[in-house]
Amino acid sequence: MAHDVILEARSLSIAFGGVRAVNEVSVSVPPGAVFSIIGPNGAGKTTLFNVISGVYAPLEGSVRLAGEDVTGLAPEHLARRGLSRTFQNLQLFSRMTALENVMVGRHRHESTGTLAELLHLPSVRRQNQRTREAALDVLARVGLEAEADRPAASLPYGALKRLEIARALASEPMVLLLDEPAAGCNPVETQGLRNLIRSIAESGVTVVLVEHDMRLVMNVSDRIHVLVGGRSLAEGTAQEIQSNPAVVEAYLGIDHSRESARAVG
Amino acid sequence: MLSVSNLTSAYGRIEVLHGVSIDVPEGEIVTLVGTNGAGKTTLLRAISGVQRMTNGSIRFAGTLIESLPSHARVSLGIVQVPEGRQLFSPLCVEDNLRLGAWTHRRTDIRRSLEQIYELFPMLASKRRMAAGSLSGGQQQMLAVGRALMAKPRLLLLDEPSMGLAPLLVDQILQTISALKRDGLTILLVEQNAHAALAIADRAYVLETGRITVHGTAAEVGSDRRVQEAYLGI
Amino acid sequence: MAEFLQFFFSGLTVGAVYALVALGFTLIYNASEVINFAQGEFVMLGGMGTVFLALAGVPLPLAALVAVIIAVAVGVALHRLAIEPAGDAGVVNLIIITIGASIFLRGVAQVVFDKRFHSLPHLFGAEPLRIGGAAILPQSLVVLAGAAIIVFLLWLFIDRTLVGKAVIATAANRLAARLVGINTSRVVGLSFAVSAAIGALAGILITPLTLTSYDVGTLLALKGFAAAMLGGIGSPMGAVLGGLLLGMLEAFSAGYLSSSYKEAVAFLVILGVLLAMPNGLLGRAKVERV
Amino acid sequence: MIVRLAMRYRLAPVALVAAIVILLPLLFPSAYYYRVGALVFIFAFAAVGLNLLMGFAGQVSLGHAGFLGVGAYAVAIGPAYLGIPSWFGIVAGAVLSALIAFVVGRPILRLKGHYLAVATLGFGVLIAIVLSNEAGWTGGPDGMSVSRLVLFGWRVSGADTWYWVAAVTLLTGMVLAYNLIGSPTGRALRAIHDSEVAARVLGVEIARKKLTIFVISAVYASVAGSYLALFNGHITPDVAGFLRSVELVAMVVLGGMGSIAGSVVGAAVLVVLPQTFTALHDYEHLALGLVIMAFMIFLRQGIVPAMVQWRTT
Amino acid sequence: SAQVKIGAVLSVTGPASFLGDPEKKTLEIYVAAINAKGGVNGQKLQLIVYDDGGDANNARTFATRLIEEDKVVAMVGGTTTGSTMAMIPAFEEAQIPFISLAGAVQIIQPVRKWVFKTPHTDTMACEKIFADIKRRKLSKVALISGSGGFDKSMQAECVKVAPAAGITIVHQESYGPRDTDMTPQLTNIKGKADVQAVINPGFGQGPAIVTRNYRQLGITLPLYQSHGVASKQFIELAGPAAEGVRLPAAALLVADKLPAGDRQKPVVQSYQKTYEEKTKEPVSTFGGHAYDGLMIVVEAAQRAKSWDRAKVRDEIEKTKGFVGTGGIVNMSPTDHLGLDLSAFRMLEIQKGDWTLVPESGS
Ligand SMILES: Nc1ncnc2c1ncn2[C@@H]1O[C@H](COP(=O)(O)OP(=O)(O)OP(=O)(O)O)[C@@H](O)[C@H]1O
Ligand SMILES: Nc1ncnc2c1ncn2[C@@H]1O[C@H](COP(=O)(O)OP(=O)(O)OP(=O)(O)O)[C@@H](O)[C@H]1O
Ligand SMILES: [Mg+2]
Ligand SMILES: [Mg+2]
Repeated sequence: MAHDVILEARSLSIAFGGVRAVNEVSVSVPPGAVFSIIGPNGAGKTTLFNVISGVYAPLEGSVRLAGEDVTGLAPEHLARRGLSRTFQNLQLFSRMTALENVMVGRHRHESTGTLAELLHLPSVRRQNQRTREAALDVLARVGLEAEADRPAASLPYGALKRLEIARALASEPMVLLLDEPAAGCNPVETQGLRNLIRSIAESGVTVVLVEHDMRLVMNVSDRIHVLVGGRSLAEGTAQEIQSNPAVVEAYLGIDHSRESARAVG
Repeated sequence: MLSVSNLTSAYGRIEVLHGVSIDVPEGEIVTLVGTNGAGKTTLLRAISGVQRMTNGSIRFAGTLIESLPSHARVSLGIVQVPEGRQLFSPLCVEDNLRLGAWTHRRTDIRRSLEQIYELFPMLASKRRMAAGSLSGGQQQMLAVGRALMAKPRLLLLDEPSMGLAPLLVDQILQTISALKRDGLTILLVEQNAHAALAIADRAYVLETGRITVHGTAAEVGSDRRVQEAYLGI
Repeated sequence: MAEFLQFFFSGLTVGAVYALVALGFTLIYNASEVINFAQGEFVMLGGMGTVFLALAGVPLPLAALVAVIIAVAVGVALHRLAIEPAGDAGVVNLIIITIGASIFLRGVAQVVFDKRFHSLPHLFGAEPLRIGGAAILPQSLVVLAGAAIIVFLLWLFIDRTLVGKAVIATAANRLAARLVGINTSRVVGLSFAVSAAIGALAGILITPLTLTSYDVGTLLALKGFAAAMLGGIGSPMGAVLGGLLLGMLEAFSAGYLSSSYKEAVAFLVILGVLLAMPNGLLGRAKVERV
Repeated sequence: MIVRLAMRYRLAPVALVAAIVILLPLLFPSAYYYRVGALVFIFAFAAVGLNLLMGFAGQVSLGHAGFLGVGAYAVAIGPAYLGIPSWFGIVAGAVLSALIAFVVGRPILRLKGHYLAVATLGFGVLIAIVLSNEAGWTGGPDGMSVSRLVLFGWRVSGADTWYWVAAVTLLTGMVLAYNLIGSPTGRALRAIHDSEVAARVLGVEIARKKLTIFVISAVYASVAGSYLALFNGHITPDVAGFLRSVELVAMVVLGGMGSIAGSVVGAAVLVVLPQTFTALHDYEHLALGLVIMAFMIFLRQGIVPAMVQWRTT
Repeated sequence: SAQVKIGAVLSVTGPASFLGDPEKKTLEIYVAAINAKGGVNGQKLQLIVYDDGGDANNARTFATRLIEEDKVVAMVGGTTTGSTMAMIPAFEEAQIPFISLAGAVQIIQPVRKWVFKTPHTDTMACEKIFADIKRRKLSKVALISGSGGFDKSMQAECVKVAPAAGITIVHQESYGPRDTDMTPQLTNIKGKADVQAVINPGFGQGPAIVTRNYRQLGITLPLYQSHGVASKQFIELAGPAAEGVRLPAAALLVADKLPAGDRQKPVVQSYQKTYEEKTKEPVSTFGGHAYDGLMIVVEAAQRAKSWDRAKVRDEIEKTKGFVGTGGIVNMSPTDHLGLDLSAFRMLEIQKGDWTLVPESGS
């Protein structure tokens, strides 16, 4: 199936207590791209993610995934259609080990007959083995293979961010939403993250990225969409966005636009 | 002002700080640099008294404080902006701020509130909203604001710029510098090492629970290993 | 009409009792999210303590005061010796501690007091007031007034004082509360002390109507818990509303439907309400951003 | 050593319990001990089921004794009024419990925390009220007698027989439980416990998973109830009462939420302790309360997890 | 050998502790007294009491324990019918004499070889009350009962024997075990024009509250309580509202008011004196049932001159003319209770005390 748009939000709106946190926002994400959404704090980026991923139902507008209307679908159903995400406010399975966290990520690829599971039939055993191996691979991809058997609760913040990515990756999504993955990473770690995001995109997964680290954003994004106060302000390539005066004023500030220009240049 | 010597700390039986010593002179900004899992957060928690330490001592303004409960340390003026914001999510923004001034309950907190709102106008417009409903960056502002409400003498900042938009990152760093000018002592943990070293007087590098490099901010910033490992140069 | 009124009075009487017990749950819950299943034992201590002190010749008002003080001491001890040492144990584990405490306190009461039922004199006499062909005891109104006063004070405390906010802050995020300088142990201790006082006071006020014995706590706690959840746990107004509603439900279904299934009716309604309003009548949903 | 083994092999705890089950009778001076043992196994079986719901999926039920009651009265009423054999009563009770759990669980599992607790409590109370009120069928509060279990012409009676029957059932129940938690569904349940929203965006259908585990735990409780009724030969509505539900929850928490072996230990503690404390006469309850508190204070994650942690670190 | 063991499983705590507590105290006092006098058949008694907390499953376990571990020769106890019924199979199988202290008639009907009981049956209480109602030339009654085992069983028995006694039950209500207000139920009864008297089977605090609410609503119909409230405590709790309430009860409650020639008088006076001195609590008929049970066993053993279980059982069955607190007991192979209606006295509460209602005939 060839689409020129894999994820599309049309005129999405949502309100809390009368205030529109997302106001008629439309985005079209081409497949295989790294598509970034930036904007000041409280612009509605996370909320937009929440609506797209089915955590909140939109007030107005629609969401299309791979050409199908998925507006208002529950997150678990969206997940089964290939949409996965990470969270700005970490949502780990803290009592499970890192490996188990990622194994849950494989859930949508596992067949679960309760009776077979209760009896631990060979099919279940084989499947467990496969899930485990796949999960270990993904952990290795984000550099956490050494922490596989540690409880998630005992990992440092930066590792948790990567664990969330691993968990989402394990579900082999078509579209992956990343909400501030670089928060809590130092510049060197951020560089690693950039490579990871690139490799994810290269493997054919569309990445939608929300991030405040402009070096990262300008570096990896194919397209950037700017939200301010719940509304779309601009969209374009890294260069276009950096030179857009409205964006510089509302979000980047002079220094950063220079700094990120350096990063790109 | 603050002097930590030979501090060890463990989660269960796993030791994560193996005898850390740092000094934070009065009126200076000291920054702590280290990778994920180095133990920066653990060290700050230990200084605040919310993390058990197994050995070592902490001296604040001349007195040993390692046996004081956390609330007593706050009363002395040691206040922390914790990792992960740690807000009182069901309470509204203003209540969060008021509780920040818990140890100064009897003073006039109206003025302090106004100062915080001036610093973060976005919070002013949300003062009646539950803290839990704020965006990530707004929560971070609130966490910083709440700490400032306590009128600290020593401010411990654990990644204060996390989740903030670039403009606000600048603003926070400027604020930190300004606070220092007002006489506040600051211990700063910040992943944005460039920026942290730029405003700090002194720096320590923490690697897997041990201090490996320390000196003035300029010295540490020009250390080859630090540049490679932390600055990405 | 007289019938209806009588059922209403009955609902009021029983509901006021439930409301008083439910109120006792709110503070401890607000400070720690723990449902204190020993709350019923505070009620018992209030009633039985007063009865036995009075039997020992202590004048009634003084006996009541001492009983409240004893209950408060027990509440503080429960916090100091059992809740606090358990430290970071989960909420369910802490609840099991309160269940253990409830068994323990009942065990102590059966040794210290006795296993018989006791009563206390009505505050304003046992002559019923007759209104529109129905009768209500003045003591029922006393219980209602008690609930009203307590709910008002609790509301003042939780909503209007910073200490009240500190209580909620402690439950919401213990670590953060410590980091802003709140002595969380004292706050939780305070909530146990006040809850114990509310419980004991309730016990003293309701004993003339309900009678008391060493083991009245269990069922009162059960009903009080149901009432508190119906109203929305943590909200003092909710506790009173839930209590009165539960009482009314029982009275009216006993009157109009079937007395042997009145509790079933009450619980069915609770189930129905919770399905429609998952946080009770006045409880607020938690906002948790992700 | 044992702990190490247990960590390496999924079913090692079952083997350990099996060994204890087999060796214990060597120390039994009388049939009374067999009875206590059988009771431990029966309650442990129910607790294992409840632990799947509480310890793994994180959904508290304060009404599980209701299912105990359904199972118990199925083997009482079935043979007495409907002419079905006792063994079929067990099956019928389990099916009925599953059905009830399925119907009730759908709406009430949407509730969270204490609200779920009060809803399940209400549900349990409802069952107890029906059992107590419908005296025509159930004999009312005084209960009714239960005819003996006959399997292939073999009359199951006597404490020692029940000891073995209950033990085998418990071991089976443990194996099934371990199987389940080691499976995708088990992982999904634990995930739900920690973060529902994260589980959902990974494709876990949380409503269905919760319902599944609620039904399974109801069946565990129902079978335990049937066994209890058949073993005692007489059953009263107490079996479905609120206090019994609390006792089941206490067994789970005491032994350790999320520890299958813990539930067995929790049941053993709460069945055996009252028996030993009878020597304290009037101080029995006082002591029981103290011990429960002490366990929870000093072994705060529950007995078995606390011991495992102590051994491994 | 040294000691013979007498077992008891009682609901010392829990909802029936109102009954179980005095039962336990009585057994302890009298076993000590018997031992002080040298025991029975040259052997001292050892009393083993377990508290079932009102739970039938516990009772069953303790029954096994008494049989297997403690090896008792006789058993006095089972406070509630539920507990008793749960224990019966164990004692029947072990062939140990078992004297229950619970109310329901189903314990001794059908007759079981090893099972006896001392309290009057609920059937008898109903009959006694009905007779009194008839004497007052009334016939239409309403029942309000608790939802406990005792209450429900008696309510069912009353319904069963009413037609034979010429009584019509026109309305029935019930209340929960710890209910604190019964005015809705009583309002409904009050609203039924044809009700001429009200009966309240139950024990514990419920009947006291029913009585208070009865007066609160200003109902003036005769109110009958059951033998379940036969303790001075009821009068204390119900207060002035208890005036005029009638109930069937054993002679024990009116020990001092019995005519001089009454055969039970010395027995009940002595029991009352002993119990009240030792416990500082008012006497209740429930403790009396335990006294009767223990003494029937002891006297049977004395007659058998042995503690052989089968011989003791046979002698218990042959008990004739035993004067107990509950009445004169005459057992037989077809009657394991041995009491007739004459064992019940109809009492009325006047001026805060029991008085005997004069009965024509008995
Ligand atoms: N559940 C909610 N209840 C009330 N207000 C909400 C809720 N969710 C979001 N909001 C409001 O919507 C606005 C947008 O929030 P959102 O989290 O989407 O911002 P953001 O762009 O992700 O910001 P940040 O960069 O700080 O993470 C904020 O003002 C926030 O307070
Ligand atoms: N609750 C815990 N239980 C066990 N180990 C823990 C716990 N919290 C942290 N650790 C471990 O302690 C070490 C130090 O962690 P800490 O959070 O202090 O690191 P950090 O330097 O702040 O890292 P980051 O930059 O990611 O925030 C890490 O190895 C971490 O895995
Ligand atoms: Mg965001
Ligand atoms: Mg950290």
